[in-house]
Amino acid sequence: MSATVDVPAQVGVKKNYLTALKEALFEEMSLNPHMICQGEDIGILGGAFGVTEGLQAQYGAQRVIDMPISEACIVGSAVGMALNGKTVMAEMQFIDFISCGFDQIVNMMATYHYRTAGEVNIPVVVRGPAGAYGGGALYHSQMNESWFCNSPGLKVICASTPSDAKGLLKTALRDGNPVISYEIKELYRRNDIAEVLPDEDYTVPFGKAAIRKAGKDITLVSYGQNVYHCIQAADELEKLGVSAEVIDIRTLVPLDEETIFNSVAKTNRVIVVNEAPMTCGFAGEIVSRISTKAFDLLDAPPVRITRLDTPVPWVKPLELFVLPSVEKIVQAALKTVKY
Amino acid sequence: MSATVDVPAQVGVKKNYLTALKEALFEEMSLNPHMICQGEDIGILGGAFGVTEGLQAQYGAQRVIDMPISEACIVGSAVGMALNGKTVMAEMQFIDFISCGFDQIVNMMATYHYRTAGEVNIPVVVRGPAGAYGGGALYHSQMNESWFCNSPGLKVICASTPSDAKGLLKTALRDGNPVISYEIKELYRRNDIAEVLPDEDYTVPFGKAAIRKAGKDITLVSYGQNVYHCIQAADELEKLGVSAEVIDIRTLVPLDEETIFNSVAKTNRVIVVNEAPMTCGFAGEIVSRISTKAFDLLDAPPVRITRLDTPVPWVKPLELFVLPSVEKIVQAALKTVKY
Amino acid sequence: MRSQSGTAAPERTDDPKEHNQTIRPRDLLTKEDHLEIFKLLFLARYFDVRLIKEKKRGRLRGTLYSSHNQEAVLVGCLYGLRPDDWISPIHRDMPAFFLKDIKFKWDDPARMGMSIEELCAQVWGKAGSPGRARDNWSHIGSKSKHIIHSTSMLSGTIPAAAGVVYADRLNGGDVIAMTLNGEGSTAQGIFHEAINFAAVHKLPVVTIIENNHWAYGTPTHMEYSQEDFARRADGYGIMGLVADGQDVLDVYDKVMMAVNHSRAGNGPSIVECKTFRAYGHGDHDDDRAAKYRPEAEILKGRERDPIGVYRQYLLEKGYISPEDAKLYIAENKGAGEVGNEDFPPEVVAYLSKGIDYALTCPVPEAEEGGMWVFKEGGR
Amino acid sequence: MRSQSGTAAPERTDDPKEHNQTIRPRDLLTKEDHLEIFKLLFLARYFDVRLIKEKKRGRLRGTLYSSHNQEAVLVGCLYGLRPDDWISPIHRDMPAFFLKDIKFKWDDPARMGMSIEELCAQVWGKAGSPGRARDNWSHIGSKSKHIIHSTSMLSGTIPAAAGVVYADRLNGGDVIAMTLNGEGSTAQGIFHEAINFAAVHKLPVVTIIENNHWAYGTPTHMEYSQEDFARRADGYGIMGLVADGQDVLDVYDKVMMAVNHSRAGNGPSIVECKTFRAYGHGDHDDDRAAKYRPEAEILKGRERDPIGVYRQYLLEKGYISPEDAKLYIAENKGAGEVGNEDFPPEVVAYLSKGIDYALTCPVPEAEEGGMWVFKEGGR
Ligand SMILES: Cc1ncc(C[n+]2csc(CCOP(=O)(O)OP(=O)(O)O)c2C)c(N)n1
Ligand SMILES: Cc1ncc(C[n+]2csc(CCOP(=O)(O)OP(=O)(O)O)c2C)c(N)n1
Ligand SMILES: [Mg+2]
Ligand SMILES: [Mg+2]
Repeated sequence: MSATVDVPAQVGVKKNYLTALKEALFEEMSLNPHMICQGEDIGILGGAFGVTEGLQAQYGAQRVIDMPISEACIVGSAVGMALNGKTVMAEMQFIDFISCGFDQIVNMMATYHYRTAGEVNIPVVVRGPAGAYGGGALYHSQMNESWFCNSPGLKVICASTPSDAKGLLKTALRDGNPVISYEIKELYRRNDIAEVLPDEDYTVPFGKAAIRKAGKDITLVSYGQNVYHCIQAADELEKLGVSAEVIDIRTLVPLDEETIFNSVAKTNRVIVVNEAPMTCGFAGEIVSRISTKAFDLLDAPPVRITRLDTPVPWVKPLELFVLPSVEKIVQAALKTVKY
Repeated sequence: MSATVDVPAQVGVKKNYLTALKEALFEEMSLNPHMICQGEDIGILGGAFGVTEGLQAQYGAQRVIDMPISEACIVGSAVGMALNGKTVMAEMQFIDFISCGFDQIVNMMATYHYRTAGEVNIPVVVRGPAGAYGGGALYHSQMNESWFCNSPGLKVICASTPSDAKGLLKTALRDGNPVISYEIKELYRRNDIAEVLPDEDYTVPFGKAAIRKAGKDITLVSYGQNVYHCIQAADELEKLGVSAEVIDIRTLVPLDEETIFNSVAKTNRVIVVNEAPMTCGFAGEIVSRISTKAFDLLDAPPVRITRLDTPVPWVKPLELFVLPSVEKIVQAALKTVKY
Repeated sequence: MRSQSGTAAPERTDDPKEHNQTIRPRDLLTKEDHLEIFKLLFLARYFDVRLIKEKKRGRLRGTLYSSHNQEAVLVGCLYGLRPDDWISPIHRDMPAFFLKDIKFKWDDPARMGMSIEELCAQVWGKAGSPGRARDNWSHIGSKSKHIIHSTSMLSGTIPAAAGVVYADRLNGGDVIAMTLNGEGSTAQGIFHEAINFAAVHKLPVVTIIENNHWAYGTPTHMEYSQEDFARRADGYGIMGLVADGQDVLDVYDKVMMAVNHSRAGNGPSIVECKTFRAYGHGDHDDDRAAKYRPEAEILKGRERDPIGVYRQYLLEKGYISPEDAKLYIAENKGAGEVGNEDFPPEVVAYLSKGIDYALTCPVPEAEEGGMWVFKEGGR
Repeated sequence: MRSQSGTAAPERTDDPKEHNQTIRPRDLLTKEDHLEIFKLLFLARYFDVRLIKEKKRGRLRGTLYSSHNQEAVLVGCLYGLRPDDWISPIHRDMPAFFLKDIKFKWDDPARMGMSIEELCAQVWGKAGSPGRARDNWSHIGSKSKHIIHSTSMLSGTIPAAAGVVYADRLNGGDVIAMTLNGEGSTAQGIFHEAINFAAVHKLPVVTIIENNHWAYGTPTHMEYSQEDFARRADGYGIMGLVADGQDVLDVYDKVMMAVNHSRAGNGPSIVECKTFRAYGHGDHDDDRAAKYRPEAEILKGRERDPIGVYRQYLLEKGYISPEDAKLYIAENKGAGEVGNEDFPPEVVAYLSKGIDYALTCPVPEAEEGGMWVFKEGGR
C-alpha cells in the first residue's frame, strides 16, 4: 500500500484494533479516489478516538469533512454523495448518537436499492465506537445493532480483533451496500489483542463466522467484546472439565448460520451472549434461528446472556450488574451441560 | 361518562376500532384535566384518520394541539409537559414517521424514570396508525415495534379488537410510563370486528394475553391484524382436523409469558406470526422466550411467520408476497403438527 | 396580521442585489419560450384533471395529491434548469417528473427528464415505472435522470441534494440541486441540518418552498411564526426570495436569480412561492378540507388561476392574439367542469399516450417483492 | 472575514427596542448583588480548578468538561432567574446546578437550586446524587428543583423546555425555561424544531448559545455560515441578542432583556454569549486541543478573563477598594498555578464541604442497576 499511515512500518509489529481501522481507512482512501470520509471532528482533530488521525492532512478537507453536529445530515448527505458516485465513510462520534440520524438510515439509506429496483446502490459505511464496560453510562455505551438488523437493507457488522476490524471495514467499503459497523471502543487500544496484520491488501468476508476456540460440550456464540468473555469462560470451563466452543459471528447481517449449526450439531447445547438489551436483541435472533432451523440438534434449552432490559448505568457496580460477565456465562454453561 | 363523543349513545350499538379509540381519548380527556393531546393535524382536521375528530372543539386548542411537522419536537415537548405534570397523548400521523422522533423516544423519554432513579415518570402515549396489507407501501405500512421493544423503558402495545383498543389506550394513559401504541389502521373501520363496548369506565390490563380461539394441537401466537389471519387459519385447520389455539398477546412489553407457556404446555407446538421483518423482530423474541424458558414443552421446532426481511412494497402481489398470510400459516401448521 | 390567502401578489419581495440588474431572467426568454410555458401550464393542469377523471372512471387507484392551482410554481421552477441539474420533487409535484428538461422537446431521446410513459406507469403501479412501482405515487426518481428519489419523510431529501452537489463540486462540476417542499415541511429538523450544512459549504442547493397555506389540515400560523417562509433563509444568512406563485414568470425570475446565485458558488438559496392548495390535501381529503378551510379563503385562493394570469400577460405582451386566447380555457374550473376540448390537443395527446402505455403495461411479478434488498457483487 | 477569537467585545449587538430604555437590568442590582456576583465568579472558577486538582490527586475519575473562562456566561445567565424558573444546562455548565437560585443564599433551605453536596455526590458517582449517579457528569436534574435532566444528545432538551413552559402557561403560570447550549449544538435538527414550536406558541424559552468558538475539534466556520449564532433567531423572527460573554454584566443585561421579553409573552429568545474555551473539549483532550488550536488564538481567547474584567468594573464603580481588589487573584491562571489562597475562603469552604460529603457518601448498590426501568402503580 502506498498510503501513509503514521504507524511503524516494521514487519511483524503488532497493531491494535484502532490502528487496524485507521489502516483500512488510509488504504481505501488511497485505492478509491471517489471515497469521502465525514463526521464530527474527524478532520482537524482526527476523531474523538483518533481513528481518522492524519487522514485530513493526507487527503484534504474536501474528502475528509468536519461536519456540523448533525447526524441526520451526515447520513443523508452521504446518501446523496453515494447517489452521485461516491463511497462514503460516515463516522458517528459515538454509536449512541446514531439515534439522531435514525430516519435517514432506516428509511432513506437502507431502502434505496430496494425502492429503485436496483438502479441505485448506496456504498455508505456508518461506523462508530460502541459498547459498554467502560463506564460510559447511558449515552456512551450502547449496542443498538438490533434496531438496524430489523431494518431491511442494512448490513451490520462487529469486529472483535484487529485483523477483523481492518478486513471487515475494507469489505464494508467495497460492498456497495449500506453497512453499520459497530466498533468496540474498549478494544481500540487493548494491547493484549494486538496482532500482526497481513502486509498485503486483504479483506475479511461478510457472512463467515470465526471459531475462536474449539470445543465439543457446549457452543458459546457471541460478537464484539463479549467474545473475550466467552473465551475466558471457556478457559475456566476447561478447568472444570467442560469443553466449550467459542464462535465469533463477526457479521450479524448477513449471519453465518452454517458455522453455528455445525457447532451445535457437535455440542447440542448453546449459549448466546451479547451486551444489548435482551428483548428483541440479536441474541434472541440467534436463539430463534437455531430453535426454528436446527431444533433437533438441541439437547438442552438454548440460553441468552445479555444486558438486562435496562439502560447502561454509570457507576461500576451497577454497570456490571446489568451486563453479561464471565461468571454469568460459566454458571449458565455448567447448568446447561448438566441439563 | 360525561364526555361528549359523536357516537350514537344507544345501548348495544356495535362500535368499530376507531370509534373505540376516540371514546378512550374523550373519556380520558374528560377524567384527567391535566391531559393534553398533540400531533399533526389532530385539531382542526381531527386527525388524518379522524381518531381525534371533535376533540379540539370539545377541549380547546390549548389541550388539543395542531403541531408543526416535527415528530422529534412532538415527542420532546410531550416529555417536557409530562415533566411538568401533564399526561400527553402524542399522535404520529403514521407510525412510520416515528423514526423522525426516534432519538427523543429512546434516549430522552424511555430513560427518564431510570435516569432519575424514579424521581420523574413520563406519562406519554405515542400512538399511531400502523401495519401493512393496505397498499401503503414502504412508508405507510410499517410495524417497527421491535425498535422500541429493544429500547428499555418503553411499554409497547397493539390492540386487535375495538374493546382492547379502548381499554388498552385507557390503561396506557393511566400507566405513568411512556407507551408506544401500534394501532392497526386496516382495522380502524372494519365492520366485521365491531363490538358492543362496556358502558362503564373499563380498562384492559397490560401483560395479559387473550385466547381468541381455544385449541389443543398447536398454538398460534400473534398480535394486531395477524390475529385475524391466525383465526382464519385456525378455522381452516379445524376443517382439516387440526385444532389450533390462537393467542393474541395484546401487549408486547410487558409480555404475558404465562398464557403462552400454558398453551404450549398443552399443544407442544407453536407458530408465531407477525408482520414485521423477521430478523430481530418480536416473533423471534417470543420464539426465544419459549425456547429458552419452556424448551421441554416443545415437540416440534417453533416456527416464525413474518414479513420477509424486506420493506413493504407497494403493488398488491408484491406486498402479499412478503407478508404473512392465512395460507402460509396453514401450511406451516400442517407441517408442524406432523413433525 | 397574517394574510388569509397567499395568492395576492406579495408586496414585499426582499430581493437581493441582483434585483437591481436591468435584465431580468424572463427578458432572455424568447416568444417561443413564452408559448411553451403556456402549453406547460396546460399540461400540468391537464395531468391533474385527467388523473382525477381516470380515478372517477375506476381506472386508477391510490391517493392523488393535486397540484391544481400550483402549476406556475412547477413550471416556473423547472423551466430554466439544465438537464444535468438535479431535482427532488415531493407529493404535490407529480408534473415535475415530466417537466424536468421539457424545454428540450418531449420526444427528444437526449432529454433527461422522465417520459410521460414512465410516470404514468408509476402512477398506475406498473412494471414500466423507473422504480418498478415498488413505492407509490411520487416516491420515484432516477439516478440517470438526476431526480432524487424521495421517501415519505418530508424534507428528507434535502441532505441528499446537498450530498449530490457536494460530490459534483468535488468532481469539478457545476450542477445545482433543486428541492421542492411544502411550507409545512420546513419545520422538520432535517431541513435545518441540511440547509445549515449547505450554507457552510456554499453548496448550490436551491430550496423551493411551495407555500400553499395549508399543511394537510394545519394552517401556516400553527407551523411558523413569520409571514414569509423565505425568512427561514435569514437564520443561515443565505438568499431568501418570495415569489408570486400564481405568476409563472415571477417564479421564473426569482428562481433563476436563486439558481444563478447558487450555481455561481454563493451558497444555497430559498425561494418561497406563495400559492394556494385548490383542493384537499389528497383527494381522500376533499370533503373534509371543505370543512376546515373557510369558503371565502378557498375562493380567494383560487381566484388568481396561474393559467389565467399568464394568459393575460401573454395577451398584453402581444404573444397571443385575442382569438388565440379564447381557444382553450382551462382555468377556474374543477376537474368535473373541464373537458379535453379545454386543452391544446397536443397536451391531451401527450398524456393520453402515457396513460395508454400504463394501462397495458404489466404489474410486476409477486416475486419481485423479495428482490433488490441488497446489491450483489460489490460497489 | 471571521474573527479568530470571540472574547473581544462584540461590536454589533443588534439590541431590540428594549435597548432604548434608559434603565438597564444591571442598574437595578445593588452593591451587594455586585459583590455577590463577584464571589460567584470565583466560586465557578474554583469549582473548575478544584475538580482538576482532585482528579490529579487521584480522588476523582471521569472526564471533566471545563467551564474555565466561561464563568461570566453562567453567572450572568442565572443570577436574575426566579427560583421557579426552569433551567437545562449541558456538559460545560456544571456550576449551573448550584448557581441556580444562589442569590437566595447557599444554605437557605427554601432554595430550589442543587446543593453543593448533591452536585459533588453526582460528580463522584455516589448515592447522594439526585439521580443516584445513574448517568454521569452533568446528566442530572431535578423535577422539584426545576432543572431538566439532559441526555448526551446535544440540544435534546430544548423541546422538553418548551413542553415544560407550555404546561406551565396552561396552568396560568409565568415561569421561563432557560436552555444552555454550545454553539456547535445549534446545528442539530431538534434545535430548529423546538425553537420553531416555541416561536409559534410564543413560549418563554430562553436559549443561551455559549459560543466558545470550538465544538470539540471543529471551529465555528465549519458549523455555521454566519459570524453571530444569535442570527439563528432571525429564521424564526424572534429576539436574538449578542452578549460579551467575558463581561458578566453584559451577559446579565442581555439575558434579562431576553428573559423579560419572553416571560412577558413575546415568544422565545436567543442570547449568544461570545466566549472562548480555555482548555480542551474535556480534560482528556487538553493535549490534542493544544495541537488543533493555534497558540495565538488561545492566548487571545483567554486574555479577557471574566474575573479580571469584572474586578476592573467593580473598582471603577467604587464597589471594591484597590486593596480589596488585590486580595484574591484567580484570573489568568491555570489550575496548576492557582491555590486556595487565591479564592475567598467562603468559596473554598463551600466547595470543600461538598467534596467531603461526596467522598464519604456510599456508591449505590449494584442491584440498583436493575431498578426504576418502569414506574409501578400508575400515573
Ligand atoms: C416526517 C413526516 N411527518 C408527517 C408526514 C405526513 N404528511 C404528509 S404530507 C403532510 C403535510 C405537508 O404539508 P406541506 O409541507 O405544506 O405540503 P403540501 O401538502 O401543502 O403540499 C404531512 C403532515 C410526512 N409525510 N412526513
Ligand atoms: C447529538 C450529539 N452528537 C454528538 C455529540 C458528541 N459531542 C459532545 S460535545 C460535542 C461538541 C459540542 O460543541 P459545542 O456545542 O460548541 O459545546 P462546547 O463543548 O463547545 O461547550 C460533541 C460533538 C453529542 N453529545 N450529541
Ligand atoms: Mg402546504
Ligand atoms: Mg463550543
